[in-house]
Amino acid sequence: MSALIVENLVAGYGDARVLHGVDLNVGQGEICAILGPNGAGKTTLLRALSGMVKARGTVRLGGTSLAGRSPDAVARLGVAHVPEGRGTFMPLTVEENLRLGAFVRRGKKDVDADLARIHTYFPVLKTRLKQAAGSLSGGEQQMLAIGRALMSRPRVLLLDEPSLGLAPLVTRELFRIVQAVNEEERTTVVVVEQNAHLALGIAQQAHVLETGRIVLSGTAAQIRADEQVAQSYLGYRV
Amino acid sequence: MLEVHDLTVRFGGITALDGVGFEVARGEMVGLIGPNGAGKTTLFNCLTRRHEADSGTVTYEGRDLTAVAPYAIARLGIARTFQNLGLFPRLSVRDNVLVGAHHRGRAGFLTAGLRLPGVRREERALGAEADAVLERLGLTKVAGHPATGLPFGTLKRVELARALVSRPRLLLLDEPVNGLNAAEVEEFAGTLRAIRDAYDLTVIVVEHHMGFVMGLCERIVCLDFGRKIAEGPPTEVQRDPGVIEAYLGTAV
Amino acid sequence: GRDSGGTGTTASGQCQGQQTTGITDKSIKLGGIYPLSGPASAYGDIPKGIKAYFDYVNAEKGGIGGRKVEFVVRDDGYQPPKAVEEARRLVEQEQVFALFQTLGTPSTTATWDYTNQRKVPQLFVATGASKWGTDTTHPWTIGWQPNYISEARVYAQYLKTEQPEAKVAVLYQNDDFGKDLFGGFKRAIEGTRVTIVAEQSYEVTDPSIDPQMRNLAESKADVFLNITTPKFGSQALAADAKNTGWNPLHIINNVSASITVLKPVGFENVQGIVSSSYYKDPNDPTWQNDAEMVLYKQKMQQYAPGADPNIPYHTFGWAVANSFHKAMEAAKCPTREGLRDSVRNLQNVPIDMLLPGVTMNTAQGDGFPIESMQLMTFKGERWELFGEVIDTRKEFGPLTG
Amino acid sequence: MTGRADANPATRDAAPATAAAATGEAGATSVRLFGWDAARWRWVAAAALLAAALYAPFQLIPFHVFQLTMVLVYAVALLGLNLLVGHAGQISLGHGAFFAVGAYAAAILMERWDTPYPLTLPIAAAVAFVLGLVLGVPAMRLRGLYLALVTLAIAIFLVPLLKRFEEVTGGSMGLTLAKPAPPAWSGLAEDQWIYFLVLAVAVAAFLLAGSLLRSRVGRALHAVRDNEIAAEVMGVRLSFYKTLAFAWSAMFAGAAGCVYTWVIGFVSPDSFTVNLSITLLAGLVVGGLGTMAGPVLGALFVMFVPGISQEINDAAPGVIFGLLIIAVMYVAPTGLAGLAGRLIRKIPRKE
Amino acid sequence: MAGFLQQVVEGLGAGAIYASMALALVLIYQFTGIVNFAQGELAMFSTYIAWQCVAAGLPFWAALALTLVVSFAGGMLVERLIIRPVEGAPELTIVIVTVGLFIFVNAAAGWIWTFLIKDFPNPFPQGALQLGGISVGFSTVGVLGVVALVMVLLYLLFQHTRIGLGMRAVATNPSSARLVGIRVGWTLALGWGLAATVGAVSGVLIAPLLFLEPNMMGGVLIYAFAAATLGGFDSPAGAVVGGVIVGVAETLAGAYVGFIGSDLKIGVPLMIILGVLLLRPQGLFGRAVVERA
Ligand SMILES: Nc1ncnc2c1ncn2[C@@H]1O[C@H](COP(=O)(O)OP(=O)(O)OP(=O)(O)O)[C@@H](O)[C@H]1O
Ligand SMILES: Nc1ncnc2c1ncn2[C@@H]1O[C@H](COP(=O)(O)OP(=O)(O)OP(=O)(O)O)[C@@H](O)[C@H]1O
Ligand SMILES: [Mg+2]
Ligand SMILES: [Mg+2]
Repeated sequence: MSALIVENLVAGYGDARVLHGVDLNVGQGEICAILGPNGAGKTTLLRALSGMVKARGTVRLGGTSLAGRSPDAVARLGVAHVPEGRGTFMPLTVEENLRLGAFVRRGKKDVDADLARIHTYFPVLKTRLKQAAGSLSGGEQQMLAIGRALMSRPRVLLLDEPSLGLAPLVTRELFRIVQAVNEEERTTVVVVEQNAHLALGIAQQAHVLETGRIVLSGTAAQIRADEQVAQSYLGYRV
Repeated sequence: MLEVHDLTVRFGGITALDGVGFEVARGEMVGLIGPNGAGKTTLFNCLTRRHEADSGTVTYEGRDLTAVAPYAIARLGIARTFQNLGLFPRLSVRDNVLVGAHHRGRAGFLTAGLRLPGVRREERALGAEADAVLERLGLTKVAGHPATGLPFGTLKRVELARALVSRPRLLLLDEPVNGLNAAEVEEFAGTLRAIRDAYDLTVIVVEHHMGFVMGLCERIVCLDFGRKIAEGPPTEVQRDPGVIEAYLGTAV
Repeated sequence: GRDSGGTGTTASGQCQGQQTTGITDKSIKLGGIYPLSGPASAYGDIPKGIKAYFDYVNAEKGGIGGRKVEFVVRDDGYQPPKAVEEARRLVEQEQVFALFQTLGTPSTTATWDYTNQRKVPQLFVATGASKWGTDTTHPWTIGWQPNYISEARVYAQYLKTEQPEAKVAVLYQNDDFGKDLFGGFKRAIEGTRVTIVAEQSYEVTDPSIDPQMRNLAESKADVFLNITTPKFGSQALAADAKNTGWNPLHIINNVSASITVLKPVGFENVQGIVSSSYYKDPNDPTWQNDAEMVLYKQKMQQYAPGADPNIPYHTFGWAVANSFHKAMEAAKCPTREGLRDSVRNLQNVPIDMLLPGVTMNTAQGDGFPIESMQLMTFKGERWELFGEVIDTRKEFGPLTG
Repeated sequence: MTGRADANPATRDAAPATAAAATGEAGATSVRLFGWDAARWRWVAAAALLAAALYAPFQLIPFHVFQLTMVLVYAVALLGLNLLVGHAGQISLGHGAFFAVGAYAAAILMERWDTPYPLTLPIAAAVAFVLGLVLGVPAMRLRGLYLALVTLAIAIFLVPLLKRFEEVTGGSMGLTLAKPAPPAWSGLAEDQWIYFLVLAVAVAAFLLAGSLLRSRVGRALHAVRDNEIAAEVMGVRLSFYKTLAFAWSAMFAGAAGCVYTWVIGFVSPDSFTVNLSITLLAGLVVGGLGTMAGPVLGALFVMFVPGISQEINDAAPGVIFGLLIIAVMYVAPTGLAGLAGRLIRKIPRKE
Repeated sequence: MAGFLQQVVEGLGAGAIYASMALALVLIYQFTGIVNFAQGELAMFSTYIAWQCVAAGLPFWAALALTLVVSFAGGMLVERLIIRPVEGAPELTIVIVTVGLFIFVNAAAGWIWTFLIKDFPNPFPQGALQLGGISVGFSTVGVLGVVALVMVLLYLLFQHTRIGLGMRAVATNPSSARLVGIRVGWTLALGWGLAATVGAVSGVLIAPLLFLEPNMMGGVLIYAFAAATLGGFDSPAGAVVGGVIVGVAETLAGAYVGFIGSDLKIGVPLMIILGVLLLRPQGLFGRAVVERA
């Protein structure tokens, strides 16, 4: 069963078109990796999915069409987006940032429990709860952004370069966490990532995006195996 | 060239840097690594006078840096890039880069307003230099584009270009290959090497991309919780148990 | 020509060579400048009364001497540069015969050099500054209402006779109006035993004058001279009423003496206060059956149906328009020069909306049409006039600059 | 004689622009025109505008010449405000105060010391500059909202201050002054003469500000506006640029105030209330922040829209004026200059 | 000494007025991140509505309740109709829209109700509390009490409710707020509605003391700005303390500093503000913004 169906998605900024008809079909509980060079439109794709940029074409979440919905409506349908640039609420405290992740949820107990869970994922954050989020280091803010997204217990998680600025140890840990969340809660994940090695390691399917078009699709294993592909598209040496 | 001695920086209850000391020689390429929140960016901020040090000294070319005004750092030949970009979004890429040459210009309000010949000459000279740097970093095509709305990777290069036009002797790069894919990282490493030779630079680079740091740097300094836990050539540092434990997780 | 916007027309015959711009056998075009927007918009009601009067005269009297009056009103927002612009618009673009009222001392000062250079009458300006009458270099500009200095003299005179040892506390608005009136008062009590023991000023932008009233109360003066515009007048009255420890004789200037100012404070709180007046207050039951007042109210209803005839600004407008009517009728030539000379040569011209006994009088060297006022005191729900109409000219001699 | 001395530098400044006007008009008939870039087009537009501005006073009735003169006065003031708000990113709600200082400086010089009017311009500008510098030092430490409110406070405080020092300022009665008389050789009427004086000042001001902004200094201001931290790291001395932007901005406003005195011939505290400061800022935002056309469009708005409002509803012109401000901001959120830019960019797309 | 204390009390009365308006300003700033120049005029308009209700024969408290409801709805409506179309535009654009709104509302009120002053019933009893030779008006006590209550309510709303958190999130980063599922539009409308309600309270408190007319709030707004600036634009407590300081300082300076006198007394709070801001640019109670490169 498909969780997320994207057909002929066209999007851009003002007059400049960035995506020229993208198709995706992500199954329920699947992890889908989006790879591609700088400026290919990966970020724009995620933004189009979460309603941050206006798009034409079909986007369906389960049975619901997301096309034309505002980002908050999409979020309330269970889509969490970790945006490029992290979207920190700078003057608010770390705890407030995390709680905002759970804004659409009711039930204080559940939320508190999830807060505790995020603390175990990213122990640094726990020591910083009352600190203004804007004063965190770059990597800490990245953890905060991911933690905030997880706080909403999303059906679909959109990750835009989640490893950006994270230490190697944390990056690996992060991918373990994503995998765990995906397995435990059957969360569907779309992840844009430059570290193709790690992304392909947890993904079921992968797509390579270039100048707004998908130029290559397949299972993660296929793409990883094909050295030719790795060379030409990912500049990635196995 | 640069001597950092016993540097300590505190924010309220948090000690971001705790008695850090190391030296950088002219022409060296030094990598600065460490877990998130270890204090790397804070160290850069101290070197560029964004933060006051609570104690310790920073000596640059024999001069006490802590006594220099923040804006005067550029004139001493120190330039940096920012971890999460520090561009001027409404300026064109070319103008962003030209701001890097600010301290090299002389035009003041009045001379600029009257557009005296000297001002024009200076503008032309700096403009030509900026164009050359843009060319070198492959940014000529986007030179007229405002800095917003360009891909992240491109913007990182714009920042580098801006730092280069300031004719630095010491270049501080904060996670320069963030968001680049493997091929692009490789390419960037090449560019950086070439630039270092061409401009005779000393470089300190913060990066979590181990392939990049280990391949490029002659020496690595590793921080953890504001303290230096290791220092040495890449091969040594990546085998250091402390570094593996705190930062790498496994040997690279 | 190098100095005119469009060429004016001139008369022939007896009035040969005199300007007839804006006037024909059938019409007169007048222009007025008021703050219709901004903080001083309250005064924007004056032209409504004027318009109602002219509409009435046009419809029922065939106009002034057979000429229908067209009255063009422009808004300056109480800003002098805007007033200059509007004056020029009226003179050069609208080609009015005369500026009939500019409101406020600053706006009038900003424009009078221009009107006098262009030789355009600037009549009955709505400000009581004394310079309209004392100045000799601007023959085309003339005021109407009693000037503030004369008004101050009336109060000084009253104190001299009633409370010759009075210790006076003064609250005044810190602008030309307040300073003119206060200055006039100070000069008028020179050489008497009336003394000023405390003075406080306020800015029109102040939210409240309570702190000033508190300071004045400390002086324990036995007379309080309230030189304010309506809103602050009410505030000062209320503050005086609230302070039971200080009960001076309260004199309020004419600008704020309207029933509409007293009523919000509560009539029980303003018993016995003293003021002076020169025209009839539409809220005052005294004039309930006065012929002019009845006519005014009826015609207001007819020609300005949206406007409340009880607003004294409308009455003021009616009275000043009536004054223009009389002055125009008295003009020897239907020209700008004729009008200029006419308003400088008014002899006991009665205006029905003015208090009985108050008439318009001007002469060469006397540029103040109205200089008589009558004292009044508040009793019950109305002002009661008392004493004689005081002709300040007679009492104090002519006012000079 | 004095008039000639004053007019000369201004006409020299205007000369290159006039030359450009000639080429612009010649080029208008040729087809090559479509190959021109935006900067070239802007020159053509500016030149055409200037040509029209030089021709206008001989065609219009004096009243309209006067209105245009006032547009130029406001344009210079807005140019100064734009330097600070649009380019350096510092909000001022108190520029009416600098305008007033310039106006009063000119008035007092003429009234007390019989200074010939051309001399009042540099002095008034200098006085405003120095005041801007003095206030710029504390202002530099404040940002955004806080700066806006402190400058607003300055504007408020000015009015009672002007009244207090009555011997010098004429108090609430203000000062009335003679307007500059046209020299006989010019053959111009008073309004035309004053118009050309103000035009010369405006052209000089725009050229000065224009080249200032296209230089290192302009870039530094923009950098401070967009990202203070990065700007400082690049060697931009924040305190210097912020303070001087304030002072220069005040200087333009002061110069505008000075020529205002020439035009109106009367200064009083009521002419320079807070209202003026707020109107200036509104005019600038409506015109377009950070653009060269913005101050001109803003000045046109400030000058003509109140009149239009009254035509529509003379019972309460404020109702219409308020709505018009809101309406413009709907249609052109980045100001009229931005709107014009968007419309112009639309044209080639259709071809 | 008693005279001095009396002056302080007098200043408190003025300060309470400024504080009440400053609260509304702080509220809208917290929730929308902009300074609303029309805040005072909206409050004035609300007060006219209350006046109209009373004039129509409604008892005071019923009129007040009705006015608060109408103001809340009106504030939301203003946001929807006037502010929404420029959402996302540069901050200054929105500020200028509020300037336009200021002019519009002021003129409209004058058009509807004329510029004549209106008498507004005082909810508090006449007279004063006598405390050792100093008299404290019941109005002053009443206004201070209500202001304190509103302050506490606002504090609780800001810091201890989900909706308050959501509102602050919207003000600091609207696009991220959307991403976490907050209905930004509604939240802003709610913020405007609440600010209009607080404004209405302040108008109703002020009107009996200053008399009701369309320009009633013009002067107050400036002082309220001063108060909010002094206290810090993001702190309700700051607004109140700032208001009181401004009121007391102004009154004392007018009374005791000879050179200043009553004409220049407005300079005093200005100097205080300038001084405070130079030492603490974020105001007395405001939180400094952390800036990281
Ligand atoms: N806010 C924006 N306004 C205008 N153009 C934009 C904007 N954001 C992105 N673009 C343009 O869209 C194109 C795709 O950008 P996008 O950010 O989606 O690329 P990406 O694949 O995510 O690149 P990166 O790896 O650098 O993040 C780029 O050419 C960029 O210039
Ligand atoms: N202004 C501040 N206030 C409070 N804490 C701060 C402030 N600036 C930095 N810190 C803290 O200091 C620590 C060091 O931060 P720094 O940015 O130097 O880390 P970093 O080594 O650059 O990490 P990263 O790799 O994630 O960028 C962090 O834990 C951060 O939360
Ligand atoms: Mg991206
Ligand atoms: Mg860092």
